[in-house]
Amino acid sequence: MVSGILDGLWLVPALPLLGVVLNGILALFVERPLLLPAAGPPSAAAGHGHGASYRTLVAFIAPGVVGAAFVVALLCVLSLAAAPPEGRIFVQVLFPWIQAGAFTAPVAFQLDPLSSVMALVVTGVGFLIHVYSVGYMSHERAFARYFVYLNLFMFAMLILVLADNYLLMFVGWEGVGLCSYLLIGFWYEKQSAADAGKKAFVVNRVGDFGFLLAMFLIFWTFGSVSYTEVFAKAPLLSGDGTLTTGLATAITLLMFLGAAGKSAQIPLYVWLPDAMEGPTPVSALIHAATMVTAGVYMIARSSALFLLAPDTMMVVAVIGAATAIFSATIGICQTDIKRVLAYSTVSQLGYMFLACGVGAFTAGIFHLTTHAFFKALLFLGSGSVIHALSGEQDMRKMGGLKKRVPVTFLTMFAATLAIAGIPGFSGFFSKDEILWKSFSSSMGSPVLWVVAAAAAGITAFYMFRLVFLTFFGTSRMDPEVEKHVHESPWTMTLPLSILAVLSVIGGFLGIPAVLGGAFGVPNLFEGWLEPVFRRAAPAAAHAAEEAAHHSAALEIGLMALSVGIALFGIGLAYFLYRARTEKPDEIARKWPTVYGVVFHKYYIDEFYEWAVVRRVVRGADWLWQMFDARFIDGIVDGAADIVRSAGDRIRRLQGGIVGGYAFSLLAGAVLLVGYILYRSIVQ
Amino acid sequence: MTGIDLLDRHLLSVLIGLPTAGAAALLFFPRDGRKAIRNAAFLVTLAEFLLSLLVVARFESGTAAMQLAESAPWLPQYGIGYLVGVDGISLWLLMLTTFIMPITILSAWSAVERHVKEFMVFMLILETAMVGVFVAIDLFLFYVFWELVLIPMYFLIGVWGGERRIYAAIKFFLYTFVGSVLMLVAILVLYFHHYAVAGFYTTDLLKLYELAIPAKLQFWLFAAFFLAFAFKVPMFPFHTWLPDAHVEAPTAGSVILAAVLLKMGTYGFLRFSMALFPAAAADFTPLIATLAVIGIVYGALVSMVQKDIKKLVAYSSVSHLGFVMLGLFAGNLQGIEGGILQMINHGVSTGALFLIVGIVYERRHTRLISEFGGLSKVVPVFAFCFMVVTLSSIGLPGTNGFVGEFLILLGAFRTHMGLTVVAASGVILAAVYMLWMFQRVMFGKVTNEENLRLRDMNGREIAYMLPLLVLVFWIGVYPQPFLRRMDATVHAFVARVEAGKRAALAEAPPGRTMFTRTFDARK
Amino acid sequence: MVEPSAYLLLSAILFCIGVVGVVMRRNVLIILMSVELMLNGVNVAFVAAGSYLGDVAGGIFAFMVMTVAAAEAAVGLALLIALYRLKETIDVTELRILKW
Amino acid sequence: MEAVFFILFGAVAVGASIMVVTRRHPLSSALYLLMALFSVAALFVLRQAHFLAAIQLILYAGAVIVLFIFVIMLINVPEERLPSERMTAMRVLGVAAAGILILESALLARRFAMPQPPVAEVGTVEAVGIALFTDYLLAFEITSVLLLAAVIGAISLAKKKI
Repeated sequence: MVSGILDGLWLVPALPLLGVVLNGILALFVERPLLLPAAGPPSAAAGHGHGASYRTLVAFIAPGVVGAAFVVALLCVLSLAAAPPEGRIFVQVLFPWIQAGAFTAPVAFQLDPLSSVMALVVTGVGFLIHVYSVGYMSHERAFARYFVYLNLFMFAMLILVLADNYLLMFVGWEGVGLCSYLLIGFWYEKQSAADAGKKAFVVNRVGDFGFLLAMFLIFWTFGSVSYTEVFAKAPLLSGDGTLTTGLATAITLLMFLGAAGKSAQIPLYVWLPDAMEGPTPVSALIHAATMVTAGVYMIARSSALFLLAPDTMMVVAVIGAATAIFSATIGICQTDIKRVLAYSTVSQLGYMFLACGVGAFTAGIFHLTTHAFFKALLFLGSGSVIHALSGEQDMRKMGGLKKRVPVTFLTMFAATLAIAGIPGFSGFFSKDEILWKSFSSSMGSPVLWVVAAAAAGITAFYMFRLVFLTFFGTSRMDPEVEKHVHESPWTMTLPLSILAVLSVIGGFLGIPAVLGGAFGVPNLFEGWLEPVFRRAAPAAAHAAEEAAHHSAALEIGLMALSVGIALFGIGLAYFLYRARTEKPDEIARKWPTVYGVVFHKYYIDEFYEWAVVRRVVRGADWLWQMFDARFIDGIVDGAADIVRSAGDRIRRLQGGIVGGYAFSLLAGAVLLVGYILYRSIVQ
Repeated sequence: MTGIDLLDRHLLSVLIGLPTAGAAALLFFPRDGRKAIRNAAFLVTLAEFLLSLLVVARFESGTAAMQLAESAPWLPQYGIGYLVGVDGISLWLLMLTTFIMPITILSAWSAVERHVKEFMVFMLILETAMVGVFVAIDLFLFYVFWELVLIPMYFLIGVWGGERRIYAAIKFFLYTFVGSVLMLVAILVLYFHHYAVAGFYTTDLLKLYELAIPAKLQFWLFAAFFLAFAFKVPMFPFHTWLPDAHVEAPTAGSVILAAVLLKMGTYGFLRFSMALFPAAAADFTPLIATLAVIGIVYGALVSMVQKDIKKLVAYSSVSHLGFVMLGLFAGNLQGIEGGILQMINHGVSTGALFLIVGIVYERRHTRLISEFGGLSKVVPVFAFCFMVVTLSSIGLPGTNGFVGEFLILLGAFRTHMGLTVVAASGVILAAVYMLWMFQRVMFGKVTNEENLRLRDMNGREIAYMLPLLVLVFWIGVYPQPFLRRMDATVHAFVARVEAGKRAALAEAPPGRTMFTRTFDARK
Repeated sequence: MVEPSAYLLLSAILFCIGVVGVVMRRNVLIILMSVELMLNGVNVAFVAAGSYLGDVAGGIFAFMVMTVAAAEAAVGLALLIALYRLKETIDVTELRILKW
Repeated sequence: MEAVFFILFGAVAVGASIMVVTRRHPLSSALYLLMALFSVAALFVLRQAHFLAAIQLILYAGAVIVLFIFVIMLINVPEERLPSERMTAMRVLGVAAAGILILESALLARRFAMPQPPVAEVGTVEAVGIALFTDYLLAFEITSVLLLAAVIGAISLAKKKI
């Protein structure tokens, strides 16, 4: 067991929380009064006037705490790495959280290779994006509020990845959902932004519903929600028949529902494109690099359970592959630069799920890591473009920016090469690993490979379409916008550059054995994560071994084929958007139906609106108006009305007319005497 | 020294008596001295709260017995005594009552301008009655307090309420009164049954617990108690008085109604229905759990389409109380502890929501959602509080709502899996209706000119909101102090109910449903 | 020798005629007179029963009834005057302020 | 002998009573009432209740009837403003009910066989006087309070302004 520096593990989530508190105080007591309408007409001066000093403070605190968290996390990971592979697990219990009878869930953090990868990615990329945000949001009036949310997000995300039990993970899980809600709706005065935030939260909640139920099943099956206990008991219980395949399938399918909600998989992906209403760094951090990958992390974390449910694995793989190609096709027709990237993110997440579904968890996590680099970079780059163009997001109004924003162009281009899977760039290694595993794994199939490879080709196509439309060709910008085009400040370009370097070289962490083996370079990434998956599930190791049965030649051949497909996609993009720029419109005119359907994202949003939202609202309205107000209250008020009208009739006997009273007196006397008479006769 | 001793020995009686004594003292205040009246009422409730903290301090969490118990003969010839005490079930409800009272008094500071003296007197009498309900362990004493609650509440709604206050007040009164009359009949039956079996009359609850009641009789007694408590909770489909009462009641009334009065129903189920008639409770469980789940989903759906914020919150109460009922009738430790905790949570969150609504209403004199929009920009502190309370109501982890809902669903999942799946969908719906409302009120552009001049929360309002927010996070992050003090009692409770259930099963062959068993037995 | 029941029957008839007067008439004065008739009917029964049973209580009760009747007539007529001043009518159906 | 007088005075009493309730003008009613009261007084004499017979004459004829007539004269409602009497359902029912009541009473009365009288003098002034001032003293005194109350009540009601 390792300790020492690891005892400071709690600082990793605590530091961002400190940032939340400090920035929160600044936001509430310094910034809020400046923003009130009563404080005068809104002016940009608020940002640079007497409030400027607090902004500097915020600009130091917010990235500072995240940077510090990164350093602490790095130190912890290094100290963890010092231990032998089998001992690389560290649990720190802070305090008991919920205890009721047999149920107990402490606030406890667990650092093992898997969570350390996540923690480093989250804090590292998070730090860069915080720095970037300082530049990007410099004109924003609610500067401190933004960083409060951003720090809060870091806190929740770190809870999610560092938790040592499912319940605490769920806390982070919902916490990031909340921050996503807050940040998407950051510009809440914009109706679409507020709507998108709500949509994200609600769709996520549908997933959380699955997660929650999965957690109940886990507790009542295993008697615990702690990872260590659950994974240790899983083989035992499955051996003695308590944990049947059906039960395992139920648990994992419910978990996958949760993962699909968070990681925007079919059918719950609809919120992610709308989430682009948030500020661009938020899209980069939450909706590309970190939060949306939580689902992948959760499945990888629960690999021990998933491997017991082959049916679920197949569902995960199929949904992953389907999402990958489905959203890639939508990406082709989008014109909003951020939406293209959003659908690309959904598609790439599909790859990660595909990897998990075929049992290649390492590959999934590896792709998660490289994707965090290049997709964050792409978003930040697009943010830089948008920043340069004074907020313009429509690619049809860009073009020829190559010279005007050189750093942005170069870094984005590197990221594009990475995502397209050009050999040598990070995306190549990770994506190819997934492709190969989906083909070779005992749970994979050639069909999955074909789908995934096709999606890779489409990805290369639309990414280069994006680059060509944005940076090459002639300018289609508004003249007014064009005048103000400028390269971004260093706070923005520096993170871009760092991420670009990572996007290029990040892949060398996990060189596939077939390539690296020849040069004696080990697959560092796999070696690092291996204890986690082997400990959790010997079966995974088994699957990996099976993959090794395939020949190296086949692997190299498939690799070359996929690169070829990617190059074809790039070539097609060049042909359509550089060489023959009139062609795309022609195609759209030729097949208006197909184009229209794809352009409208297959009308999925409209379908949900029609099939779910409107039905539910109408049904609820009916329940209220008819059932509640008419039926139940009808009975209640009806009972009251009967009493009242009966009373009204009886009341007339007491109309105040003396004769009436005398008459009832008389009637009473008649009855009374009659009764006495009757009794005397009967006796 | 002796004074302290005396206080210690009669702590609960002091808690019962203090507000009424305060009310009596208020009667001598000059009618025009509103400020003095408000201050005095606030001080009384605050003193009551501080004294009640002593109860927590003296409370031993290791035992299931009634603590700080006091007994005095009252009508000895009828076996009726003045018996009070607290255990793990009633402790936090008592605390919730004393905690929420100073807050409501503060909230009524400027909202109530008419008949301030009468208002405060009613509030204080109400507090006595509510405290009495939770600490009484004599059936007769309980009934007296139970009915006493109705009177001040009736006036609070009927006098200081909104436009349709008379309708709402009468509906509230009659609805709950119908139930309590049935309960009275059941109490009398129980009373005479005890005499027939044990040979002496008593209304001492602890003695009645030991009474073996035949399953057939249990069925009818449970049914009578069920109606009384189901009306109060209110369970679907007996809930329609709630939206009316809430909407028409003044803010302080709504807060007390939501925070404490509804809990009297759920508390009654726990303390009386389930504990006295375990076999019947087992028979009724499927029915009640189903109604609870219908209530959860139904309340949520109906909330969604409300146009009036207060009505929305009222319907959300139906949904939340459905969770509580589901937890109680899960019949296991997790469910019941979750249920009790959720009672507190609902008191805190929904109480706070009503205060929030009250704050806007006081400024704009409307509660229609369509009248608002974009308030976030104008009233930031308010927005912050509203956000936290909304999230707590949704049950976001880290806030109190989550801990309660989680434990309830966890417990209920064991016993009613299918129903719990449906109930868990209420979690989704809660997000839909609360966030939608929040968005329509707080987000977007300020479309209504009047909203631009809205004042943010003032010091007094922040002062009464703050303790609620603290509690939201406290229970959310560290619920142990609350849960631990329930453990022993709930353990014993579950054991007793289980034993009772087994005894009844031994009496009638298993596999019979509630109705067949009851009606077969009559042949 | 007259049967006691004859007196009782006569008493009942007088009483019932009085009742009919009270029920049928709208003139307050006549209603008051009818009340006197009813009381007289009762008195007949009292006196007859007292004398047949040889008990002085019958007479005493009749005496009491007479006293009450006198008081009633006095107060009733005073009320009538007061009412007539107020409403200018002696029609009992118009005097409905008994029920507000 | 008693039977003859009983039938005679009984018939007069009933007849006069019917006239009381059927006359349109209250003055006629009052005079018929006087006749009915005389008959009742005669019936009292038949039952040897001399004291009550005397009281009946003095009190009713002397006081009550005079009071009635006095009031009738005082308020002096003109003929045309006397309340119009119509037959309504309730009235018919009232008469019918009264008829039933008489019938019932008749049947009931026949069932109460009274013992043959031990002829004791219970209606004389002496007997009543002794009873009043011994056994029934308290009741007698209270009667005086009642009358006092009636006097005060009548004055305060009838006075225009107090």
